[in-house]
Amino acid sequence: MSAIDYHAILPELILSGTIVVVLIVDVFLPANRKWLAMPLSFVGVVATLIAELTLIGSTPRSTFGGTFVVDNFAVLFQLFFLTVAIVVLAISLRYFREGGFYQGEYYFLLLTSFLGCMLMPASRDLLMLFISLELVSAPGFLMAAFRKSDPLGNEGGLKFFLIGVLSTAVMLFGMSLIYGVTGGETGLSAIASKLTGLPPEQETLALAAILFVVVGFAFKVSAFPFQFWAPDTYEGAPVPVAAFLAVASKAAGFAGLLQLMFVAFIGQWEFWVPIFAFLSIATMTVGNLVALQQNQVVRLLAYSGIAQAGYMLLPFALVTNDAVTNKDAFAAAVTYILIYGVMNLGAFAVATAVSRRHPLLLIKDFAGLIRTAPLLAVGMTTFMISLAGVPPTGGFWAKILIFRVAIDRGGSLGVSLAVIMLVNSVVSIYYYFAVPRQMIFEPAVDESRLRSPALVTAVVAIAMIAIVALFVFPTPFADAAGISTLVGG
Amino acid sequence: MVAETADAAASGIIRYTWVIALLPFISAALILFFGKRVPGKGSGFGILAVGAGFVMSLAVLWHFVQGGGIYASSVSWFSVGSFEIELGQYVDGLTAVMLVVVTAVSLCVHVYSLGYMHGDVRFTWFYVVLSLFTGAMLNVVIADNLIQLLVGWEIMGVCSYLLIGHWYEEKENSDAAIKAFLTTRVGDVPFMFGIFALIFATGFTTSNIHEISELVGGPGVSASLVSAAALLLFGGTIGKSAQFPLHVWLPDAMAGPTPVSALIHAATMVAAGVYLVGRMYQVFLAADPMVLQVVGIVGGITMFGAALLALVQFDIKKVLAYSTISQLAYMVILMSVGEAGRNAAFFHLFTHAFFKALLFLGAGSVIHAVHSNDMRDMGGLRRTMPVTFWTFVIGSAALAGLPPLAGFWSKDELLVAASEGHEVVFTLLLVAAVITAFYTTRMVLMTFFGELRSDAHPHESPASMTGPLVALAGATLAVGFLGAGPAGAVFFDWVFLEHPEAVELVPWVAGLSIAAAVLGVVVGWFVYRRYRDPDPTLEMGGFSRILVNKYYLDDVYLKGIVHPIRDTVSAGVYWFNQHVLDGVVNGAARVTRRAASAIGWFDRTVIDGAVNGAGQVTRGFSGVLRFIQTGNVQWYAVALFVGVIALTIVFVRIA
Amino acid sequence: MNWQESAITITTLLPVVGALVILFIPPEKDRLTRGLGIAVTGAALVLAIAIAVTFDYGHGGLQFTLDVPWIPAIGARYHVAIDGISMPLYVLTFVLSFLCAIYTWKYVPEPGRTKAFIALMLLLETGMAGTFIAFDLILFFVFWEMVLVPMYFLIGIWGSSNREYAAIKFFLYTLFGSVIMLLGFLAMYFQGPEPHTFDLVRLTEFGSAGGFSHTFQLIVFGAVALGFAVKVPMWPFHTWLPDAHTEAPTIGSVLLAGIMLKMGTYGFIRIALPVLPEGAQAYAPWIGGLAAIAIVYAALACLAQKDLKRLIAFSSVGHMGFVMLGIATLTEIGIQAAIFGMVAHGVITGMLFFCVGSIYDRYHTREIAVIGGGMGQRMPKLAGVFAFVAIASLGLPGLAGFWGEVMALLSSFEPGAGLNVALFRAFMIAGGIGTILTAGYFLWMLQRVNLGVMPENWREHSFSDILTVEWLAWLPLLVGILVLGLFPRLVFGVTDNAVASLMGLFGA
Amino acid sequence: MIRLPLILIFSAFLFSAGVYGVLARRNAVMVLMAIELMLNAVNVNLVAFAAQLGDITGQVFALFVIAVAAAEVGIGLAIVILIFRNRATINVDEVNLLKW
Amino acid sequence: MSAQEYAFIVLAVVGSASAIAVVTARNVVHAALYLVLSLLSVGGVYLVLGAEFVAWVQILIYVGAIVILFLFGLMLTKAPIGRDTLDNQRRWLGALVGLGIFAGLVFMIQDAFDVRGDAWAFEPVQATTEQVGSAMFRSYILPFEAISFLLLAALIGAVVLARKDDAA
Repeated sequence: MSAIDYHAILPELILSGTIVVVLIVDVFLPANRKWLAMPLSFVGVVATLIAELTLIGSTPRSTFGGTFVVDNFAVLFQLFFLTVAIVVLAISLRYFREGGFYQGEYYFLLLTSFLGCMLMPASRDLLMLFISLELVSAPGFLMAAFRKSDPLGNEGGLKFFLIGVLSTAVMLFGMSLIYGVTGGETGLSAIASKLTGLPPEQETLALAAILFVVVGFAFKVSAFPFQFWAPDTYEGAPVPVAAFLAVASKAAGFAGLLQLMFVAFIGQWEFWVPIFAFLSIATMTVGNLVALQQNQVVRLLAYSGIAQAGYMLLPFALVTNDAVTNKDAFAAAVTYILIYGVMNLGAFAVATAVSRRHPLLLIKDFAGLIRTAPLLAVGMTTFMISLAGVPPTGGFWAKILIFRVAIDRGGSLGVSLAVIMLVNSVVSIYYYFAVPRQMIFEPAVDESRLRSPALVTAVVAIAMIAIVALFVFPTPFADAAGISTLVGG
Repeated sequence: MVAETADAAASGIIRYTWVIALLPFISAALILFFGKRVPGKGSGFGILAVGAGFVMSLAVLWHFVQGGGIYASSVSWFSVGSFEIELGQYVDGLTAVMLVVVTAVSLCVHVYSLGYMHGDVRFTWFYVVLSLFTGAMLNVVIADNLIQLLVGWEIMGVCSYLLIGHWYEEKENSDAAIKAFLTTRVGDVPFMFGIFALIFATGFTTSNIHEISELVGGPGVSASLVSAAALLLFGGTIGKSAQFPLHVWLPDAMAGPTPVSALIHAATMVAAGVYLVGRMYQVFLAADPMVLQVVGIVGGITMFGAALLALVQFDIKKVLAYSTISQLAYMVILMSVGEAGRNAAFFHLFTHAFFKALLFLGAGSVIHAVHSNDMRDMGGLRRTMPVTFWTFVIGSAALAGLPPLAGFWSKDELLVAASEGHEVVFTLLLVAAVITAFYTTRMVLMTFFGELRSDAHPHESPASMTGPLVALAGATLAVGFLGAGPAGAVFFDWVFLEHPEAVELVPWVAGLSIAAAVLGVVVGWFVYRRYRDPDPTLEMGGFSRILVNKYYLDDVYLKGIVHPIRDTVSAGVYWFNQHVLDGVVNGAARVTRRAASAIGWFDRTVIDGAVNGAGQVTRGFSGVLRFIQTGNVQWYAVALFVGVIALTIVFVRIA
Repeated sequence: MNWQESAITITTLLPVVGALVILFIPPEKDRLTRGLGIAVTGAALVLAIAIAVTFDYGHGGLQFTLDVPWIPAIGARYHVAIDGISMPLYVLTFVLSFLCAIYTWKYVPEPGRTKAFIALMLLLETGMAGTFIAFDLILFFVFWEMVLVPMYFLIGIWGSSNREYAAIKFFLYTLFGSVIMLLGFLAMYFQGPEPHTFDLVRLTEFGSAGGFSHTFQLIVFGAVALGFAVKVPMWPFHTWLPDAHTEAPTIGSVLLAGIMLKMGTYGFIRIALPVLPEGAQAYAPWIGGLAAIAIVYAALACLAQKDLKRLIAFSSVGHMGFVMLGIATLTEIGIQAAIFGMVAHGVITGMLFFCVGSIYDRYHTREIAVIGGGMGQRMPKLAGVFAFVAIASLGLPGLAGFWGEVMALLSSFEPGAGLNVALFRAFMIAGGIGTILTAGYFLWMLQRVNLGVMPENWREHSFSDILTVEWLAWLPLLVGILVLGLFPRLVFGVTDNAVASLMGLFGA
Repeated sequence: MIRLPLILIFSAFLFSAGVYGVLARRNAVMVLMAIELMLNAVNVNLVAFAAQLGDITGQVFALFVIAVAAAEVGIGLAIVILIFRNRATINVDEVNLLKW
Repeated sequence: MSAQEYAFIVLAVVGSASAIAVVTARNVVHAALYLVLSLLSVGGVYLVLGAEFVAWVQILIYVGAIVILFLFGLMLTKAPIGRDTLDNQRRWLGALVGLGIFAGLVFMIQDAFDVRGDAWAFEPVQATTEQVGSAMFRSYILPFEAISFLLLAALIGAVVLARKDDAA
């Protein structure tokens, strides 16, 4: 047993320390100073980020008996999660200060959840994945119900919790079976090699087990038919929490899913590729069609997020036994997830700001925003355009990269998937543009200037610039995704 | 890159014939931009330009009188692929004569309008268009290629439109203008296709008239193509020269100021159609003989139809208009009988320009005096307007074909040409001559004889108007002799460089011609020596009714074509656009929304529980209701497990 | 970076830079904003003219090329260049934008917000100009889409009463088209030469050498053509156009009609024909047929219009029908005619929309029946200009509108090799009938607007004839209409070499 | 000697019973109990495999699952209690609810 | 069949029956008590399988803590009693789904592991607590630390959610 590589877990250590400090300090803070937990968390996350940055270039690092590996993939996702953490913290400050929440506990839970996110991409072991997933989810259940006095919030939390626990149970059942059929393996690559040599009579059970494991993550990324919780939960949750769930939690789910499918279960691709094709199609279609009906922005974003998850699942359905294809598919999925994160966070940031005046966040509450808060409106328009995949935005490239892999490498299945995704994208334009339409063409009930917290404004501006910049020059993200690959070296 | 196919003797002014055509364009621009700021309100530019053009035209004609050769030159205008479009001049005797005619009549009209249009609100504008028209017409005359010709041709059409609608405050006038433009355009489109056919025949290299003329007779070009081209070209003639069935615009065009009628709708533009056939005569000759038969038949129908219509008109200008149509038809018929006929037609074109311009200007003078076009409001004007009267009589005599006036000689040429082997044509011409003489007499008698039938105070027109009348009367008296056999028929020498064949006075032909004219005049005299109300021409029962209604052609066009297209078909098309085409677009949107709402309904109602279905409407209540309905998360759970089972069954079994 | 390499990039992107600068001007500095708009578009125009002047017209190929890697992940490159086909449209873009900027000096439509208005206009300018110089399909698409958004806002914010519907319809319809087009591009990319490329030059070489299978060409040409056809718009995909035009502010209509529609036809000439020649052959009769229908149909629809602007909008459908007919013949004359037709239509219809805008500005209505005629009496200059442009639009020789039409019809007398001659002659006849109908509706329109006596209710109203700023914005166009009519060489001479080398690809 | 499949079937039974409970029970606490049955099924599997393979990991895994289950129960009950409290106040606070 | 197997079967039957009782009982407190029985049976199975430490943890945590929690929860929420209020209308669907899953699992298990034969019979070996401990603190120290955060979060979060707010 080799020594622990403390550098590899340094970010997690700093984050853990921050969590403890936040928890302790909170106890001593007077009620009107509870918000100070946020700057404290902020400093901690920034410190974590710095620590994370020191890892760049010194990868891969493996520790804890190979159950924890910090490679490019992990670093990329960890950097992403930390950035998301900073953003979520930024948009939380005012929201939680003004909303009468338990602030210290919130930041504690949020950071704990992010700790789970940080662990996820580095976990190369079923047990680690399970714990990471739970560490992401459990505080999530609690945060989702954080609007204590609001039945909507409670209800969202309960649904999230129940479906979450159920899917966890299914996943664990699957993991237990895999543990059994592989002869006691929990490491991902060990599983991969064991699974390919199974006696034929055990294959059916193994495949079912794989499916069960996928369910746990499909819930997390809100894939059909495991997505029903998402809209209710997002709507009921505090807006920054919804942002967290829609971006970090979902990305964590994908980080886990990517490792499972591209490493542990890669040998069974012929089995699960059609499943992912189905999941992808069903998820994007259901998400888009139901989104058309929405009149509340967070709910709209929830369904949009479901649809987007469908797009992100598409590259999974392109996997073959060809390493180059898999690498491309992997890169496309990762790029999409990253770009999705940027644009979705931006949208939620705008929603956070608007919720100060219109807590219900109906679409019609956005009317006239171009006059009451021009920056927010322009930003929101950009994010919506980007989510729709329309140039000139990064969302366009995100889609194009998936199309490219699908058509170039996916054969006839890939082309059909691309066409379905395309049709979906076109449909999605209808509802994505509903928001800008309100903001720009409709008169506001209250035409007075809507003041947005400085941090939120900054987030919106940066995300907006990033989205447009990504359109002109998407190379960094695409490249980062390319080198982060778990497959093909 | 001036290409010259010049006679060695070509010298001096003839090289610059194009300047004649250019001058009016320049004056049009000058009048447009500076007209209002100079004395004479710009008319001076026009008169100067056309006057200079007239003098130059005479000089060019002199070149041919002296026996000079043809001169042609061109510059490249632009090219499209292999197709070279040039700007060129082709100056032969015919060109020279036409130049003289156009500039002369235009000059007269320019001068005449000083008086006639005096005080008009758009006096300057009138001169702009007049100049522009003159330029366009001259361009048609000198053009050495069909594209250039087409350009001039269409600009003339627009000018005609603008001038007919000059007094656009009256809807009738603007209606007439539109009618004129559209009707001629109906002819112009086939004309354009005819040009295409000829350009195609050259392999899309050129539209040069003379190259085409040489080409069409040759073996490289299919006869059917040439025949089609000839027929299509003739479409242009039908439109521009107001031949049946497109003649309907010309009488209405009389809504324009009278000098315009004189210039455009009598002397020049309408003759361009005939000129075109003459210019492109090689094409017609190379075509199937059937084509020229068609030309003759169209001419025949027009000649008679128009002459008869002239009988029942009371508007003096409309009488002249129908007579113009009829006279143009004369020329068209002549075109159909071969080269000799073509020559005769040109001569008639030449003389007709003068006397018809004279008649129109005279009529204008009368109208100016009595402020009415209606001959029933006139009468006895020979006493108050002597100059107008005498010049008008000279013009009328020429129209009626009385010797020794221009009309007689040219008509005689027609008859001579027709007498040789074209008996039917010959007879038709004679009958038409009788009718022509009759309605001319009717017109003169109703206008100038008897007593004034309105309370106007007529007086002789100013010198600016009578001057051109006298000049044109003089020309009418003189030009006839140019083509008169006894006088040597020098016209044909000038125009065709060589004496094509002996143009001589054939006594029996001349006799018949005189007899026909005299017959018409005498009958007219007997019928109209006293003013009769109602007019006897209206008392011929159904025949009169048909004539008064212009054979119902206008009704057919208007009610059968124009109104249905303008009102019904267009509305139908637009309905189709809005409801069918746009309906598909909107329908697609609706279907998408429906599908969405169906799935949304499914999601809310079946999945999310019945209670939540109503939740979208009242979100607040929905929240409460959903809370009570905690169980509905179990539907999510059902979906989860059913999903797992289904996926397992479907995919694990497959694997 | 020398002039050759950087010129078109600088020129094309200059307006966007200007838009960014304008965003930082305080909103109350209204005049400054407008002045800057004029200055930026003016500077861009000067550069564009400089490009036109230094262009080597004796040379049929691409010039001012800049080809650098852009998005290596998918092999997209920043490849811009200009040739004889692009040049007239490129310059026209800057001319019209400049004139629009001048017009904006006086007229910013309700609800004001000059800053945003001008910034969007500048953005639009870059998008349009970029489309004409892009030689990479992705770059082309990017510019193509870049046009969509500003125009959506121009219609949606500054439009008239039903603007929202029109804006959304415009956006979705053209977006729908462009998505299908993008599919086509991707198909070319994936089926094209190895390594896969979006580079138009390479795809053209590949395609014209028969690199794409016949079936592939049929399918992909259909997709690409659909995208372009929506933009043109070809019948029956035109229904967005009348709505968009009717609701758009004057500037929007001018740029929409003047340039944006040409992006579609340009796409046919630049991309669809050379890369997919067999597809073009197969589709040409259909395109020609739709074009012929469009000509007659649009003219008939025009006759039914009660709204002046809608009438002009429908007339665009007809005129673009002539352009498409020219393209469909697949002949050198036809394509040259098409390019000429595009330029002429840009100048003429742009000018018509200016006129209609000014008429609306004076009457505050576009209903022909409400205007009621008699404009010639009270505003002789405006009426005269309107009549002049209308007559130019109906194809009077000597003015710009004529050459495109007549050459398109001429080319359909004898279409390119392999096309059914009788069929195209039938199209030609339909086109001929269309010209008659076109004359009919324009003259009828003039009669109802310009002519007659001004109705009672307007008599007391004070009208001003053409203002100085209007003259400034219009004169270049009016002169252009005349000059293009008199010296068609200005366009034909520029396009000649480029079209000839294009036709070389067809082996014709 | 003990046959592995029997244990697995026992586990499957527990799991299925849990599923039934989750779907059929109306009371949230009862649903939580059913979930516990499912998690126990997992543990039975893990321990059985561990025993059969002579591998300790399965037992460790099971311990983790137990710990997580405990945490989940705590969270679940907290949410249930929260909901119960709000529901009890729903009737009186309906007007307040409409603020949302 | 060995003695171990007999012991197992007895325990399994008891566990299964009480599991059924848990999900069908009309009285919530009864259900909780059946759950105790079921969990105890499972603990017994662990003992049979030689997983002594896990068994004690099972009994301690589940029976000692979790069930108590449930009972508190039931009392706090004053849960009503009786099938109509405890079960919803979908219980037949639930039964169907549950049976379906069971059938499927059994089918696959007997596919993978021959139920009747002895190929998959094994002799359970006692795993010592020490073994478990060393595995946990050597290989799985990281998840162990992580789960401590999880428990902490659950604890703090649950308190926050469940506590009665004074003002809000």
